[in-house]
Amino acid sequence: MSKVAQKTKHEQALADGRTRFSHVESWEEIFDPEIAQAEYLKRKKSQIALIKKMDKALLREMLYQMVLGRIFEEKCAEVYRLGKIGGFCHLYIGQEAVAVGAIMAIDKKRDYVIVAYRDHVQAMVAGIEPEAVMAELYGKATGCVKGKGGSMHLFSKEHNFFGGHGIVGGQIGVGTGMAFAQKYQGTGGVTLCFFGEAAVNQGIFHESLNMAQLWKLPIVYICENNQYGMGTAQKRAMSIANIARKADAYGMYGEFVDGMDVMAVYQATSNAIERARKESLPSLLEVRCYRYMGHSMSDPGKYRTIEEIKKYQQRDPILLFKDSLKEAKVFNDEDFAEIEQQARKKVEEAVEFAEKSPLPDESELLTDVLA
Amino acid sequence: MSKVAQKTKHEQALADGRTRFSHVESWEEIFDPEIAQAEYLKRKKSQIALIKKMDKALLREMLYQMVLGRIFEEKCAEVYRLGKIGGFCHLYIGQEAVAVGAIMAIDKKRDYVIVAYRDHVQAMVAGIEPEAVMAELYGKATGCVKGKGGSMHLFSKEHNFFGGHGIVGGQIGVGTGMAFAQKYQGTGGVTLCFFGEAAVNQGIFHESLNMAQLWKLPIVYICENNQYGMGTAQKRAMSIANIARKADAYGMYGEFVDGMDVMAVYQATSNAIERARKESLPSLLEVRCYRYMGHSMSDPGKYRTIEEIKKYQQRDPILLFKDSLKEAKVFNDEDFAEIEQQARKKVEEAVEFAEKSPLPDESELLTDVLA
Amino acid sequence: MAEMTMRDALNQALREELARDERVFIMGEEVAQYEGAYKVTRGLWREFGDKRVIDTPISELGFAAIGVGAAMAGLRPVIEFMTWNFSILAADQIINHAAKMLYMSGGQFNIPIVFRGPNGSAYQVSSQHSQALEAMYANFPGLKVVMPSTPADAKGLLKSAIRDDNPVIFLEQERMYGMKGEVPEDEDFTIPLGVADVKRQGKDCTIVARSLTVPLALQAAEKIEKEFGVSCEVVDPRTIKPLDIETIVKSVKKTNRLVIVEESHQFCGVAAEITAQVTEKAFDYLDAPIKRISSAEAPMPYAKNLEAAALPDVPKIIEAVKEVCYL
Amino acid sequence: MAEMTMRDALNQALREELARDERVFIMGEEVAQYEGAYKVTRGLWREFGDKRVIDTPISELGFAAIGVGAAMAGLRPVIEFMTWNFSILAADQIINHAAKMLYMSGGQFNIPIVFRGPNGSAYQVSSQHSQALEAMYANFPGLKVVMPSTPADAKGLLKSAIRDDNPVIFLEQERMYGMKGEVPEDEDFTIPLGVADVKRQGKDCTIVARSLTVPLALQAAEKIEKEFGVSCEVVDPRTIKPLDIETIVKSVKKTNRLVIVEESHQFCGVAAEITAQVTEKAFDYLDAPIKRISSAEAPMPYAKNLEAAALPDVPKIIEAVKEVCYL
Ligand SMILES: Cc1ncc(C[n+]2csc(CCOP(=O)(O)OP(=O)(O)O)c2C)c(N)n1
Ligand SMILES: Cc1ncc(C[n+]2csc(CCOP(=O)(O)OP(=O)(O)O)c2C)c(N)n1
Ligand SMILES: [Mg+2]
Ligand SMILES: [Mg+2]
Repeated sequence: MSKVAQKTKHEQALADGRTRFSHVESWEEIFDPEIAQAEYLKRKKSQIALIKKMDKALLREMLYQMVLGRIFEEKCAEVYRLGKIGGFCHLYIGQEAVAVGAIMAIDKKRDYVIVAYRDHVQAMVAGIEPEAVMAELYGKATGCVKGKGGSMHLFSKEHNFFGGHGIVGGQIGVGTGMAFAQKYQGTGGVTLCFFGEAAVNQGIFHESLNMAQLWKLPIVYICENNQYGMGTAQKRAMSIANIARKADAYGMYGEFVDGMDVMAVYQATSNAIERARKESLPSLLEVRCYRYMGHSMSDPGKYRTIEEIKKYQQRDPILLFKDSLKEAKVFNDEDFAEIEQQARKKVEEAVEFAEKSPLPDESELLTDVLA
Repeated sequence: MSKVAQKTKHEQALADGRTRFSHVESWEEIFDPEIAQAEYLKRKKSQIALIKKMDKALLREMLYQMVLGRIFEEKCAEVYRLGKIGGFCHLYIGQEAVAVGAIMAIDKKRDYVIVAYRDHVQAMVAGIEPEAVMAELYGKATGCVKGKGGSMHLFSKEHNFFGGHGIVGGQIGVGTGMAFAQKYQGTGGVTLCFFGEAAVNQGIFHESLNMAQLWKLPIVYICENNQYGMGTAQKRAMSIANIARKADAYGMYGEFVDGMDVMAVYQATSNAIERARKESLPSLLEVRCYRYMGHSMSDPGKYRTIEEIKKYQQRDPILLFKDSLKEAKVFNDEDFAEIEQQARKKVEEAVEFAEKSPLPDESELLTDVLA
Repeated sequence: MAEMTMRDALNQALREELARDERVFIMGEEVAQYEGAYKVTRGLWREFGDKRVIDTPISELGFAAIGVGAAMAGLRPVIEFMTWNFSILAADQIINHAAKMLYMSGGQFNIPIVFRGPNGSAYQVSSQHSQALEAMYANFPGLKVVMPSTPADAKGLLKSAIRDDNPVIFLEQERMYGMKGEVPEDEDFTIPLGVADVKRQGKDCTIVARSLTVPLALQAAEKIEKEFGVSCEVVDPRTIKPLDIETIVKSVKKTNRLVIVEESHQFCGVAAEITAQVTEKAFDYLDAPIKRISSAEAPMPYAKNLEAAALPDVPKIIEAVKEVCYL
Repeated sequence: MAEMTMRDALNQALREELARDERVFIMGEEVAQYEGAYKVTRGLWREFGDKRVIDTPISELGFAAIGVGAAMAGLRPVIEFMTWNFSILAADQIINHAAKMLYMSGGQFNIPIVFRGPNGSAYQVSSQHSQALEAMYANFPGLKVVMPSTPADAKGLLKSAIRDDNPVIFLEQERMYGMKGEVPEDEDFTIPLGVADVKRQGKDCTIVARSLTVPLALQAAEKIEKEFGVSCEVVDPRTIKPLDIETIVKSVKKTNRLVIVEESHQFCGVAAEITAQVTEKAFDYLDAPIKRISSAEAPMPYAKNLEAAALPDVPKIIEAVKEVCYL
């Protein structure tokens, strides 16, 4: 196949706005130097079209949350190396468009969010203060779960944030139960349930999607396909390339989404939420993205090359979004600087708060075991 | 849709020899009186075509095994009611074409079979003597597993019969491991792995099929879709109707097979075995059938009507096969009587053997716990 | 009071709690239209409908998870396992999720859920259908474990379990579903979790039994009294966790002898735990080593005679009492 | 002999057994190309290739089942769980399938399989990643359970486990992977399953410890000897099941006092079982109640100070010894 043909195929997928099943078997092809630039421009064009329909304050908040997430996570890496954070620490850098695009689409009063262990950014976008997140990572009494959960187990009942779960795939079933409750109670609420592409191979994915479709539950399954489960590339663990296609085995709506494009994620999630809210129907979104850092802080990342990472960074979701916003004349460089400044300040405050906070009292060891 | 249109659709499916994904959402439609007879004739026609290509001895063995299975199971029901058999006892009556069509297609020297708890007929077709099966059901020392397993746990290493398993879905994973070993050892062997349609909703189905396709394991997954899992009709438990379609979620070959037609099962299994043996590729066969008896001996079967059962009995696999054999002039009524006589005698011998056999010695309680 | 089977007592508890609290629902395999594999949910689907009484696919892990998620979101699920053997498929949701959620969320998300169904042996259902799992679940903090032995206890304890704000492992026994007893019909009748019941007063030897072994212990106690003039006290903890060790210790301090009977496997079992706690708390009161009777160290065999040999029975209990009484 | 870490000792055992027996293969998440999440399988994929060292999808139940099926068909799988916490998803295959297969097939299909990986706490990995599961698995007949505490034991026991014809639960400890010790390099070096090891001779008090608590018990014993002149014997059962109770009882008959230290939860734990067996077999030799030190009755907290408080440590052991010695 000629490169031109490939390009057309991908263009076609983009032109559809979404591809029900992706036509790209892998993203490799779009990094072909001849294609990459054109692809980036296309993406930007489609972003700009959407941006023009949106409220400026919301756009600012989206960008702010993405930048905040990025800076927060960079700080995590820094203080982790100083021994301030213990245990496993899974960073989200590179994937910000997914959490922000998806969670900004919900109705925070009645919709629920549940995620895996790579949860700092989702927690903050859902509304948990960066201070409470950082204090949790420090294992302090002022953390959002009193220092008991740590990085992998952030929760906030107040913000309808249902955690922070460490068993790969476990939250797919729990999230399905949350949507079950929303339907049962008639709240009109919807659940966003996040998981990685490697979690799709767990049995609970299969059991949950079947029941969600069978019982028509208001849930949006968001598979963040960052293409690796620890050191295992998707193709070494899954017998097909396009996860959205698995929706078909349940008669469920499935969609492939570009996870480097915050507007695409926002739009696809909004549509899926509407489907859930109005028709009480579940959806499976495969959101293709990439993590820049190791799986966790202890991962040297030998299973991929720096070149590969760099390629993806050329499509960086923050970079792309900024370019689009600028071209759409919504924000200028000064605005960007201000937003970054604001985020940096917030992160500094979070660290200071965490540093100054006390450790949990030892009596806490035996509280919260039973209600 | 007019009945004629439906008829054409189903005819088309039949004309294909097999339907990759079934065009019939349910079998209900073929029981429309106007369609049933025509459908039966079609089926017979296709059977006859296949019969003509087959060895007469093999055809006789197929019919004998089906009749033996039927009579054996009827006897089980009888002696169960007398309290001779304890625990759960799941009968196979109505499904004989599946076990016989599939297991007669294997190479008994190197191929493996693994099944669930509804296992008497598969065990016998695989080669375990009816005496050893009946003695096992009686809980006697001469049973094929020394009285330790009972109805649900028949095994025979000698006959490559890997059991007899009571956890719904468990044997799907174990069978996948058997095929893994066959490939590892390079035996050229293939595993037939049987399970019910309700087992498809277990997570292990999903995990196993993914790995089987990923690693190209020589296995034939035979889903015996008898349309009920205990009292639950498939449509109340599964969000789609056509199970063969689920193969697509793994990039696996999937096929819908008429399980009332022993020749269709034989042919589809033979093809799948060839695919496994030559290309080391797995297949998923959805074999649609029907059980005439309750789920187990304790099931009053209130979840369906006698009319429904009767409808299926009009397509009885033994009846159909006999009709075809007769029409193909392979056997006549006398032959049938002789075969039935032979089977009856065998079953009587099995009961006598079981009755006369001793209980296991009490010391057996603590043997076979560890090797 | 009315005489009824344990099955009906459980059914009544479920019906009353469904009627009392809209947040309660029942979910499991065959619980609705089939009315339960063992008919514990008889009539409930007809009375409460599809919303409250729900048949599931055979997806133990998945529907246990749905229960956990629904509990986080404010409902009070009752999840039936057709038998507890199948719960092992769902153990990750019970142990890693339900039991830890309150703790790891820093006290924010409690999980008011009941997992219930028959536990232990039935009649010749063989290795994969006969396990007693109380020890496995009792090992994990964050779970309560309940095992009733009479219809009245079954009703009162199940109602308490459903009203409890924690995950409760509620272990019934198939062989006991048909056993009859007097049951209070008062809708407010509950039995608190964590309180043992002295099922028979005695002074010479304590027998701690639970679930199916309680009637066996009572029969054994009668025979021992008649034959040897030895008076046995039968203590039924009813709740394995939290364990009412005080009542057991009190009894042992009186009788100075202890036999523990259980249907589960012995190694790391509940009898081991009770033995350990009693030796810690009443070491100086014991006049003989504590004796445990458990099921055989083997998977459950199918053959009737082997199955009987595997399980505790009245003669084995009598032997044990004789042994600790040095008779 | 060579000095090496426990990680390297395990790695050597695996390498030797892979080389020795073509039927042995290793399967699990990240065991091949990544060389193991904790590098226990370092170098093995490069040496033995795709066929023998196999990366799996995250499908614990599924690949455990593949192990069981492969074992039935004549292979000798070593299945790594990245941590034992995740094994709970596979518990059905371990408990309902591997453990029962030989029995329910009437002795025809034994399952020569090793399930291995790190068990218990690591460093602040919180509730869902810190469980010690020996008690859960030891409850079920048909399984062997092994817990090494030194590099030499780790190597010798793992080799025996791989050569054993039964399913073996092999529990390592992440905090111990870096601990060093002398290890025989002889390829025929094995340590039989079911034989305890007296890690320190003593006469006043027996401490039974396993895995991570063995080094803690040894440290405590040194301090106690120095500070109080009390001589502790440290017994490491090494194999939890079958349990070498004779060696423990022999020690208790000498010292008349027993402290058991474990990292797992206490209720229905291994310490409870040892307590029960010792009181059954050496009741008259005990001069004080047996004392158990286990981890706190709570899921594992994240915060460093809480995690430390939850776990057994040297001061807690010293306290316990003082208590049973009435110091
Ligand atoms: C049941 C279970 N198995 C294994 C692990 C170890 N583990 C943690 S994260 C991970 C990879 C998950 O990858 P993916 O689902 O793609 O999410 P990502 O980390 O890429 O966000 C693994 C194997 C676990 N936590 N839980
Ligand atoms: C894990 C598990 N859950 C539930 C059961 C109880 N049970 C036994 S058979 C069965 C129905 C299975 O139906 P299907 O797979 O369609 O097979 P069929 O009985 O129709 O042959 C159920 C629910 C079980 N044995 N194992
Ligand atoms: Mg991933
Ligand atoms: Mg069925």
